[in-house]
Amino acid sequence: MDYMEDKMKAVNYNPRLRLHLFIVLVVSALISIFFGGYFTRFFIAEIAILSIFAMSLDFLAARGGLVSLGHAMFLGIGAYSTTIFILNLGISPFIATILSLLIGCFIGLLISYFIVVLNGIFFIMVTLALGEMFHAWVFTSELLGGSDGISGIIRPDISFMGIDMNDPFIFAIYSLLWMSLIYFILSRITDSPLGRNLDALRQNHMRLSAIGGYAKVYKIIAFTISSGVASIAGSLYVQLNGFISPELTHWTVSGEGLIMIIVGGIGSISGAILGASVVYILQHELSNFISWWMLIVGLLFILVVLFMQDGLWGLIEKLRLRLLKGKNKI
Amino acid sequence: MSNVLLNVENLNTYYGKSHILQGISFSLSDNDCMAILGRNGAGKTTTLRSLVNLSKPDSGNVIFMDENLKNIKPYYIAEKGMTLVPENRGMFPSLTVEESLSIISQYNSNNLWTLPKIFELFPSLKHRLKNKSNEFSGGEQQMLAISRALLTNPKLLLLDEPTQGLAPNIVNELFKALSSLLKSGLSIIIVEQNIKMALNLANKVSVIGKGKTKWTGSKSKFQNNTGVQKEWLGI
Amino acid sequence: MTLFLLSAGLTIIFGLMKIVNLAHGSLYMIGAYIGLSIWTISTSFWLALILAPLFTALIGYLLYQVLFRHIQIADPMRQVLLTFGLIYIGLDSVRLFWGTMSHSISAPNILSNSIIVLGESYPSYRLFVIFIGILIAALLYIFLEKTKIGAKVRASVDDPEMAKLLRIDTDKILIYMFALGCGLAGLAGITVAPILGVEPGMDMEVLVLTLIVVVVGGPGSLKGALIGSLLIGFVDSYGKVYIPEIAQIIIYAVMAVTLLLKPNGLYGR
Amino acid sequence: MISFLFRYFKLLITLPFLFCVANANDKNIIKIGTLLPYSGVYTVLGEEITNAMKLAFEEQEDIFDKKIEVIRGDTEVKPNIALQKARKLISSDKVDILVGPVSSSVALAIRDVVVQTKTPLIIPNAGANVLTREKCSKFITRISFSNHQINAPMGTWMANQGIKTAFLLAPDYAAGKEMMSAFRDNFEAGGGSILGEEYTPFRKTKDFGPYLARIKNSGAEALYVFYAGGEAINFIKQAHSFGLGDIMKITGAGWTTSPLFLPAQKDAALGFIGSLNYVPSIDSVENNNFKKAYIDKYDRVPSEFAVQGYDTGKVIIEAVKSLSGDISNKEKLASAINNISVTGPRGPLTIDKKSNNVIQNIYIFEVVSGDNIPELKILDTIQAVKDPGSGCNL
Repeated sequence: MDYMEDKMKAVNYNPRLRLHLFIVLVVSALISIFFGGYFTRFFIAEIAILSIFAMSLDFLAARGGLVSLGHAMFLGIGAYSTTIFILNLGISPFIATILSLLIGCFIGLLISYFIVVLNGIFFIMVTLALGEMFHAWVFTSELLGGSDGISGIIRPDISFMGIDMNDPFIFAIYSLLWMSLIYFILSRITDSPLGRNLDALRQNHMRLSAIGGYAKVYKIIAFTISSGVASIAGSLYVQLNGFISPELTHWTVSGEGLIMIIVGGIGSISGAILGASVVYILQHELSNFISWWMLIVGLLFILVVLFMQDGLWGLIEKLRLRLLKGKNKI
Repeated sequence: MSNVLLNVENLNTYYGKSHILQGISFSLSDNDCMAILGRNGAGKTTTLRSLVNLSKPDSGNVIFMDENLKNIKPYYIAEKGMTLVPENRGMFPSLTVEESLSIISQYNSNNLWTLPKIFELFPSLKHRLKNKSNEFSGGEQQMLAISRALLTNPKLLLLDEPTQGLAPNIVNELFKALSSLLKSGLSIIIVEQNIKMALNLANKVSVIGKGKTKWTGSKSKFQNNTGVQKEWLGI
Repeated sequence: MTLFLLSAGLTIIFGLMKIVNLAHGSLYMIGAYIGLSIWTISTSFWLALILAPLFTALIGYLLYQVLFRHIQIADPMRQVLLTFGLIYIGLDSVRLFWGTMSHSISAPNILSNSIIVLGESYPSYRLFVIFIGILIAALLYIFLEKTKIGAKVRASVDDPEMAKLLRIDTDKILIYMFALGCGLAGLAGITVAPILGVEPGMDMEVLVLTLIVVVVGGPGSLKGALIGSLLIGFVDSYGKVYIPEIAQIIIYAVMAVTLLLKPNGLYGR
Repeated sequence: MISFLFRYFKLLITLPFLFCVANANDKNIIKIGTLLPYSGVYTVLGEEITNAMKLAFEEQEDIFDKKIEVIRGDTEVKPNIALQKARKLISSDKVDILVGPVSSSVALAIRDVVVQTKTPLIIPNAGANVLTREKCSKFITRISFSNHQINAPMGTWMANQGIKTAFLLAPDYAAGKEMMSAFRDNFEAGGGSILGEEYTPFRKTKDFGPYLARIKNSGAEALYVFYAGGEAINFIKQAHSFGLGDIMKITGAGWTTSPLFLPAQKDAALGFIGSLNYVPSIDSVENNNFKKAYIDKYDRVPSEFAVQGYDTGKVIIEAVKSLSGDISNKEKLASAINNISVTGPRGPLTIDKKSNNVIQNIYIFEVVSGDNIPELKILDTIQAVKDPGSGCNL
């Protein structure tokens, strides 16, 4: 079995390229926000939020070595708890986001305590089942609006600062700020001793387990952080769209998130943002033109999985190396 | 002198991103028994796995009976006459002994090894045909593992730590059987912690340290070379 | 029993080949649609019952040759995503070939009436489905436990590396077993078509349930798939009726409890 | 390092401009944006509605020299996707009228955007009561039905038929519950009583056996049921094979035996009594013409979904006509839509000013055997049924 573990792919890790890519993505997003219209601004905000979700999956997969097909549950936890905080308890949306983060972390901690001991395939199945359980519960819960969901959720009101959150321009910036914050936090963790330990754990499962229960602790830490990040994404999502419905917690949402990080390149963090942007734009644009876009998207997914081991990140890295070489010759 | 059976040239194998084998070379003739020695983690197991392509070498050549084994599947290598008895003995918990022995394809009728001959070598197996192998003691498992390997009609048998976890009297019995195998014309490569036992059997020794072949030679030269023994084996 | 046919196929693929096949539901759907076409053209249900699984197995064979061969040793994540892509493709290709309408297949005349069982009238086609399930279970049992090829298959499950060292061509065994697993999915699709109809979306409805059965039963264990499908099927059908408050989550709870007590499933190795 | 950054920029800077291209607004084109499922499991409904609406537009050559352009927005039946498509249709494509959606959760998701941007929305299917009650708006007009509107008359009608006891069965989601409670209210008001009810997990119930056993033993005179899609087919077939129809009347919301599902349900559906806002057997000039045109073009009998799409098209045409083609003022357009009364295939339609929900006839039908596929025979017509929603001050 240890030979199987061995074949897990090496993680993309290159802090400088990571930062470059991040800056490029943020700048192009800013350009779109400034020059784009109403729709574009919403679109960018949505991509930023999806990127946060993708980063949470990326962190879990790359640092924890865990693949979750139930992470949409944490999107749902963040989204529904924010909704309840805002609508039922009248808590300000910004604080609601922070509280949702804490709730997400707590539930993540609780769940991971039981499930991180499971190995690869079982872990995937259990997260899938847990996510579906949550979905089924939300779908029929009267409190949470059942299948129709809840609408009419307001955005953070900071009009005392002279800023109107209902302006998509402002909200897009707000989402980008959150995305950047999470990017920097996850980057810091990745570069820290904790991140290195997590990486060691992932790369050589067997050897670290030799030093006792620490492996489990690290996995729990990774899962908890990742759950919290996903909850933030859920919380922002509600504030962006003003409604929440159970569709957000379906396992296919987690699957699409995984596709995003595979397309972007696992482990590179900013690759997750790139992947989220590319996959989302692609789906959106394709479904406007052809009704059998799923066929094309499915094919592309398969091609990426088969032939682009490191996703777009790998492509960029290769390109960069080639450019470097070319430059040195001159 | 007999013919060269196996020639290993500068084998390099990666395990994930870590470079485990960084240059393994040795050669083996017909009816040789080579002991591969080295400290824990030196790369002995990986060497054996690389020979049968279970771990694919990144560079270097394994030439077995004048054929380069690069990109040949383990299944064909086994068919050609080289097989491995791994450290964990590779038991099939869901199969009975009889099934374990019967699944090995025997195409040609002039096989050296048949079931009766196996039972001659390891009489105790005969009485346990209907048992499942996970109910066995370590010694019985090892016998079953070697029997299975013999049924593939190998020219060269690779043994990874065959005595690990066995009681001393069983170890003796096992080595008796192994030396009778050698007499019947088989070649053996053995990786063994119990250096003394291994040297009883072997006529050649290869020492591996940090993934590289450090020393190769005959048993007598090895026994006289205390320098090598001390530096790489800590004896 | 449908659940058993599906789970048996998936457990073979999942347990034997360590492939997480999320597209298993799609193969079930495609099996049903192929059956539908054969039934429409030939008007013979029996022909559809025989040919649909064969075609599905053929699709499985091709899928393996083209896709899975390359990722067999790769990490589960890639398998998950690859088969996730296949779900998309499956859904759209069914739509392109057969349209979006719901269809149904009539049971053959001799099975269209009801039979009195234990004082209750019971549709005879349902008994037929149970019969098919038992038949397949028995055939699979004999095949896997009593034949030499079956022993080779089990050896390849237990320790594929060792099996290779013993001159067993595990690659060949894997591909045929994959095709067999897919064929069983197709058989499940066509067998239940007269009861449950044929429509887009039927893939997703069974997928999660099937995965749960396999995990509860223990991947790679036929007995586990049988017991697991009976257990989950029973809990699912009757739990919904008698304890509707928790109907939606009860099967997941069963799975969670099983895994907490036995992390490898009821009959896992 | 800076030069590298520039290299990336060149690659990625083009990306944002994909979205910056705003469509020029041509004064002579009326843009209709649809928000309907064109992929996923509800595709068939999206197609029926779009096909029939286009049929209505084709019958009308042009209106005051204006051409009608339909821009499709695929909701994938996912509220978040639908919301995004709504924003795109409104702000990038600058559509004049939105048509959609099919499912209520999607409708609720896009509701606020529509109201904020003052874009007239015509709902051709989604039935959640709340859409024309608490969440109603002068920009939202429902031409299809409210869940209450279809089921309530059936409660009264069955009580009047002398049926005293009933059992309720529906999928466990918002629409299922709304329909059952509408029926229950009127049935109980008419003197009937409900002996039991079951809600089955939505789209997850394959085997109705255990429920059927329970219903059989309940002793009720009638079963009142609502299912759609595959569940409707399965339920009808399973109820038939269990012989439920021999013991009690099987009745329900009419979608359970929609013309879309009858080819698959066949004779198993015979004897089912349901209520719906349209059945193909309505004998009127409008319906016969429509049926003929639809069958000619799409080679199948139109369903109630198609009719709702067709009427949507009619309403749009009439509204544009009533404004003499000037649709630049969206508030005027919205109120024009709400003032329309037309006679469509399902009969006369007007919009209830208190809720912006359509006032229409409800047909009680029985499934009887037809040439090849069973047909829906009208037993009774309840004239001009309203949704009781009235809180909407427009």
